[in-house]
Amino acid sequence: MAVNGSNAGTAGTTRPGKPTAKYRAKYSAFSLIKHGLTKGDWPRAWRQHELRKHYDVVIIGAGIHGLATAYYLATNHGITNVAIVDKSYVGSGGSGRNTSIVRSNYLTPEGVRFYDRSVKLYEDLSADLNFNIMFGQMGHLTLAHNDSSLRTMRWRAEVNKLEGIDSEVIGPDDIKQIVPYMDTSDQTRYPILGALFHPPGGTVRHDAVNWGYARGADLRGAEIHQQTEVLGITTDRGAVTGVDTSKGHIATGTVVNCTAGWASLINAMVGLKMPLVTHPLQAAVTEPVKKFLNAVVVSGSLHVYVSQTDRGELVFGASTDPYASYSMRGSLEFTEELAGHVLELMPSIAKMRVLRQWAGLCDMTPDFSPIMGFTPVKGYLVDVGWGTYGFKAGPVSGEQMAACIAMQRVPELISSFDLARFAEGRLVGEKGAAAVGH
Amino acid sequence: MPTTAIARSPIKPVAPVAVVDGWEVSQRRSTAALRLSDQTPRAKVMAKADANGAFAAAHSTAFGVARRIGDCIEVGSDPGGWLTIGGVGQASALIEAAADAVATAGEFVTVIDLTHGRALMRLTGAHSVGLLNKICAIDLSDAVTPNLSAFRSSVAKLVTDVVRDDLADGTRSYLLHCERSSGQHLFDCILDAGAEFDIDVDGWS
Amino acid sequence: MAESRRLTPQPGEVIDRSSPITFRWEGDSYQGFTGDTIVSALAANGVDIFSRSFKYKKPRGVLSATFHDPNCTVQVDDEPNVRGAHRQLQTGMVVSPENVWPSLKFDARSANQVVGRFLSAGFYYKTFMKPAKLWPVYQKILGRFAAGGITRADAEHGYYDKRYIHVDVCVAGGGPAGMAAAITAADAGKSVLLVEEEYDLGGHLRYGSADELAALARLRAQVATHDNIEVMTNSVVTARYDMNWIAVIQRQPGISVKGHEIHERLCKVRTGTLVVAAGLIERPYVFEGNDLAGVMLSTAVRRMINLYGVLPGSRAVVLTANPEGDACVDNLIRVGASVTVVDARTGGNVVRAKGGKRVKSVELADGRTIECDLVVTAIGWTAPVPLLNMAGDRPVYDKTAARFFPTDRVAANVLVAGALTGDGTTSELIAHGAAIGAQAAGSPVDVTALARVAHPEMYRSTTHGIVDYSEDVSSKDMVAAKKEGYDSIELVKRYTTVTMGPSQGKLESVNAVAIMAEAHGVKDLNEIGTTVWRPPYVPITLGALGGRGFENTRFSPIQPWHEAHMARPLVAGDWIRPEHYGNPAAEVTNVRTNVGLIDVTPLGKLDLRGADVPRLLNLLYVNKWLKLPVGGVRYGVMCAEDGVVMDDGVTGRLSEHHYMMTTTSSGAATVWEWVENWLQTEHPEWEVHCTPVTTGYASINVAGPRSRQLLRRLVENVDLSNEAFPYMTVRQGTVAGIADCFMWRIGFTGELSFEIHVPAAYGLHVWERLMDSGQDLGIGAFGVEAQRIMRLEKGHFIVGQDTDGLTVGYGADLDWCIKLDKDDFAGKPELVWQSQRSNYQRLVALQPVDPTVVPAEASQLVEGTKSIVGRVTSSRMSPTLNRSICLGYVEPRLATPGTVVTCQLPDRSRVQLTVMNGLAHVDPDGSRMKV
Amino acid sequence: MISVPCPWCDERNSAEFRPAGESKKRPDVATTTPEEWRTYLYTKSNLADWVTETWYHRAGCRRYFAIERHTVTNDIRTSRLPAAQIRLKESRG
Repeated sequence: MAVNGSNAGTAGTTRPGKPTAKYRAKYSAFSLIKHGLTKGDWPRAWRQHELRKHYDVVIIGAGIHGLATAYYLATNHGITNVAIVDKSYVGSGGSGRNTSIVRSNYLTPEGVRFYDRSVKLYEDLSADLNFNIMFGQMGHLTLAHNDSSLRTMRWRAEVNKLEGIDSEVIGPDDIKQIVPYMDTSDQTRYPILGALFHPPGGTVRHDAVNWGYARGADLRGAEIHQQTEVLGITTDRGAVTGVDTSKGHIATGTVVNCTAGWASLINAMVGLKMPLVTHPLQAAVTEPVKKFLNAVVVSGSLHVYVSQTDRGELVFGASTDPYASYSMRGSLEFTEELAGHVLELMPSIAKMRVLRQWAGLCDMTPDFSPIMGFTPVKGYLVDVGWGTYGFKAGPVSGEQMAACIAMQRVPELISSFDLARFAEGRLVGEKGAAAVGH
Repeated sequence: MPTTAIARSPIKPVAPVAVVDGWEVSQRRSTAALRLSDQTPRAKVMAKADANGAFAAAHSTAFGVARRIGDCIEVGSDPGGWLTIGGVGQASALIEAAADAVATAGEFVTVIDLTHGRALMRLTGAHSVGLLNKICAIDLSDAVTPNLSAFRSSVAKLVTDVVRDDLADGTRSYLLHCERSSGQHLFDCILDAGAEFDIDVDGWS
Repeated sequence: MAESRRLTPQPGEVIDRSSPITFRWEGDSYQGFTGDTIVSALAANGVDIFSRSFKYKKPRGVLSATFHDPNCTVQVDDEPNVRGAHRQLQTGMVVSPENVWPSLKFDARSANQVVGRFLSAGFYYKTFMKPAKLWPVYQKILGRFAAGGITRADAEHGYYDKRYIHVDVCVAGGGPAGMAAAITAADAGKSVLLVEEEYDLGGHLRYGSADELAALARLRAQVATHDNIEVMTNSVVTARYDMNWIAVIQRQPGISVKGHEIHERLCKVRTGTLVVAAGLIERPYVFEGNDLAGVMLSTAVRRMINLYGVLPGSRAVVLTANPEGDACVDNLIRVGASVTVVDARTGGNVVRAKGGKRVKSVELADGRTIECDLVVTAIGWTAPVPLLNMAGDRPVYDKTAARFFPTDRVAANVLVAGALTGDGTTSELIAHGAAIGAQAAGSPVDVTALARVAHPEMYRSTTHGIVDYSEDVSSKDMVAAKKEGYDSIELVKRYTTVTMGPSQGKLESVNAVAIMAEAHGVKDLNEIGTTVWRPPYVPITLGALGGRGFENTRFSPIQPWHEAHMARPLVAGDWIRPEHYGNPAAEVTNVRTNVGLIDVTPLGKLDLRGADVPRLLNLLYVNKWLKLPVGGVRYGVMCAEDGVVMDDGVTGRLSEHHYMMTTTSSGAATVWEWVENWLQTEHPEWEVHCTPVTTGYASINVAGPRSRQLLRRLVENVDLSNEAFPYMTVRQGTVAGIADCFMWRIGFTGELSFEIHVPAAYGLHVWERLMDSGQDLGIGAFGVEAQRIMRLEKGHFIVGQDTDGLTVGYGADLDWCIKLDKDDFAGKPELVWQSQRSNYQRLVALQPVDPTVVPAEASQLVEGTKSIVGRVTSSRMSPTLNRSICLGYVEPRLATPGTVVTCQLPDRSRVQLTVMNGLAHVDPDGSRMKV
Repeated sequence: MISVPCPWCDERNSAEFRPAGESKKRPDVATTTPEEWRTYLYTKSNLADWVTETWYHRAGCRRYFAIERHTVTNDIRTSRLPAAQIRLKESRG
């Protein structure tokens, strides 16, 4: 294992060239005005580097998980001799394609604690990163259209309360108060019986989070290598020795797989198979209209979730496509189903237009929980199995994976997400009431 | 309260209503160019056997096609499944008829009466194609689905058996056939899709 | 109101001057003609400004005069974001500008123009970070700047529907090439769908010369003669998906349904070949002031003059780099405008335009400044390649022709015709389209490629200007973003939002790429690449995408009776069931004392026939089935391969090789597929035929001490005595005159009960006869709620409520049922291993110490402040025991009868529950049901 | 909407089917180990390549069958009966 205290200590100084004063330019209203007046250029948010021969840690995937891992390796553990490699640009995968919903109202105590930590990190992230991620905690509604989903909502609410999370089951009238456009009458095909209301839930600007972490990691010495594709991982006697990339070989003792939908392809490079299936998740955005929706609305039964951005667009997501695929081309049937269901909830917006649809890749696990930590291959760690909830877990995953790498043991917060649980039949309880729930 | 047994279709009959052959049916007569009528009272008997076995060989009706036998129509509705649609009250007769074939087949064959388990309706008129194109993704051109072709697919998001059974005068006509409790839903969806073509409900005859 | 700008009748104009239309704009009444667009009618009335820009709130006028004109988006009645330069005028339209506050003429927020230099792209990422608690306030202010129109909570949904189309050839684009392609394909006998975005076929010929108009007339005539060509105008091919699945949006198809005009119709086309003949889109030029009202594209000017007879300006400066620009000059001169020609081909250029609400002068590269009210640019074209992009192509830039061209990477079943592939005269375009049409029809033809005529590369002048009009993104913003490291086209797109707006990059994309190339100092645009175009090509209403609702609704044959007796409807998936008839508790008591009827028709039923049925049952259920006698009925539980409880129900043996399996209502479809899965993929050699007959029978449960007494009055040829027809057996007979009924004695309610299955068409008849005959016995109907209470009193779990996605067999107290000594059954290995563990929660009966407290279902069982040790899964007040009763899960160490556990209620108060012995609260030994 | 070739019904829209995932052989329950069984239950190859999958024609002939589909292009190159049925056919000649 390449990373140890001493190594980490020196890692920060091994990198060429200290950040320049200009490079450190801090973002603020003042600096905005200054640049406005002087018409000076802003420094690069993150820099370009020549790929070096050795890094203590190589993180595959410059999405929120990979970038956050690098950021916390540097800030929490002083490990800065780190490369984040990506076959495309920063945030080109799921991190830039998700619907950027943040919440912690999960079903199991371990899930709730984990995602609550993420929400807490998100709450301070703009200040920590000196980059406004626009976290709007407008509140999150998960609708129930039948007894069993209402029961599940209460189950989540009760577990949430015991974990100190603000969640409550509310009735149709309260829902109408929060979302006046919602048809809460009993005249619909699937009347709304109630909802799980989660005030701390909301949305962020996903690109801002990616860029903020990228800038923060870069500022602290980690190197971001875009357009650098991993072609193979070299091992010796069951331990990682390096990574072959499209820009050359890197020697390293620690590789972290943060590639979400593509995780199985990276796993295969070290001969590992995991309970992962890659499904496209479709999303869409409408033309902007004046703000009318002031909460994130989710309906598991109708397989839809929707929120409105500050720009006035409605952002939609649905359940994943029914068959495994690495295609991000988008499919029509998804938008049809989605629109139909959205209009069942809010019939009056039929004349709004869908502007764009796209797909992201989700690495689904059988128990709707991630796979995090060490693997049978020494020095090869995974932060995968993120399915449809990877973005909201980005900060806490980065923090915990960084701790896992630096401490060489699995932090308690992610201990139930180990790979061995499947072979040992210890699936995580989120499967207990699995439904769409973004 | 009538004590004589009345059989009812899942599709509410439009007035005037009468009991014919023990079934409550609509007596409405429509001459509209595009008509939909409830045919649920007709007998429906399913025979099942190995798709490639002796019974199949003895039956000339292949999967995906229909054949007129007297006033009955035999449909190759499943691989190894043959649905016969006959007149009202003919079910037991059809089962007996099949029984002989079963006996001679010398293989595992079963026959089951589905009369009560299915809703059946007939859509007739030149615009039936345009109507079905709004709720069914199957290509209804002569090249793909000629007269007396049969398929099962999704119609108005409901799994439905469709048999093209044009009238003697060549008028386009389809028999549509689904699980009983969804009959009213399918009937309503067809009427909704047909409104554009001034569809009308025709009674039982 | 300003003076009229309507010209004398023009050749090829599409307006009907004999048919005036009155409409409203900003509260005032205006008049236009049939065939006018909203914008052409307003322009004819002297209106210059139709919107305010997104960020700086600058006044905006006509740019392209097409659907994708970013400056002409308006609100029409309750419809937001209507494309005013495309939507035809209709009588009584109430049109208002969007994105203005308080008014179009004066927008308070236009102060942003002054502070603009501080609002560089992405400025919001750089501030408002602290204090965090103030962000919501900032966020509200930013929200004020949201573009777009307004929606209303009470707006009409309107009428939308869909249609499937199967054709041999689908042609996207009804210009000369597209029309020619359709004609030759149709000549070859192919079925053709010809889709045109404008209201008429013709493309650029429509506003062309006399020769072009003549050619158009000939093409239209030929199209009309083919009845195997379906023409859709005001329609767009919005996307191409895998395997040539094509989405076509038909706007206002002019079809009336039940008094509603269809607003939009989504057509889903499966086509053999897709011919893309989308033509070219004129590209704006980037220079200071290029977004002033009065700065237009040459095609916009020609459209205004030739299609609508509107004079866009009287003192024009035309920057032209191509013949289309020259044609625009001719058009302007023809209608009496004074024109200054600036020829880019001989070095002429525009540096900046100046003006306020409208352009007043323009500064040229040669130093001249010319007073004018119209600046026209004709500096090149954008190839609309999205459909090709969706078909796998990555178009390549050609420096000589100064635009992108398709490559052979495009899918084999997609062909490209016309100007997308090169330049040509009208006849050359027609010839090319014809050849491609023949190719689409499968005829082997040599296609003569169109030439690529040299065109100056013109993207940005020496000044900075707007690149994305709908997003207010300037070339300066993009250069700054690049310097900040957002240096790939995808990053700069996301950072500045260039091309992300309602015009979807149709006008801006190539300029954006060129600006990036310039910023990177590269000459070849290919080094920058293009952004990936995503569907749809034009925005589609949610209504059209949603179409008509087809949510299935299933009813039992007895539904008319339920409705007549005020049953409260319960939505149970597809089914609508009676939840109760007013008083569920009374319904329970009536069943326990007299006799009740419940309609259980939705209960899943599978007819199983064949010699191997017992082996199938033995494989599906955790218990044993090989010895079930004819006439016997047995309860069974199914587990999935992971050992998780999947479904339960009773199965009876009607005759030697004939069984009837019942499943839960919600599980019916799943179990059927599960059965077929085993038969088809594991044991095809077995002799079993499985037929779902759920709704072939109306199922009526007759329950209560007097049920036998009632049935004796209606059942023929079956001895109903306990000896002849004991508990857990099945008999076939005649009920109320209906033969072929079967009935079994089971006890879900815990009372003596007979479940009668009647041929469905007679369901209502039998139900009514039972009700009729039972009056003196105190018969009453009971609903799902009463049934739930009674089964809870009996401690029967409900799969999915008292079990969840992780409840493995033994956890649900199924020890008595699971037979591990069977060779094989679904999920056996997991159950074997579970039987060797003890660390799983147990299903137990619970009773609140305070009998008046009914804990909400899903209340958690806790120890200390937060440690969860179980939960309540079912909970009701028992009318029979007159106390609250529950089922729930507890940690194994707490499962011992008599243990008292703590339950936290939703209001956070806590109550004590006692763990009971066995699951049944009422009549544990089942004596009541076995009489 | 991709089009799926059903061995019985020919090309149909994918919405008519229920994809049942990668085809797998069920281990012998008499001899299986937790590792083997749970690999059967949970582990997937999840290749970006040609994979053999089981599909069920829910809205059509209600038959299970196997296809080879490419998970990047979604192209489908073969469609056949389930392995067990093919074995049975062969055994019966």
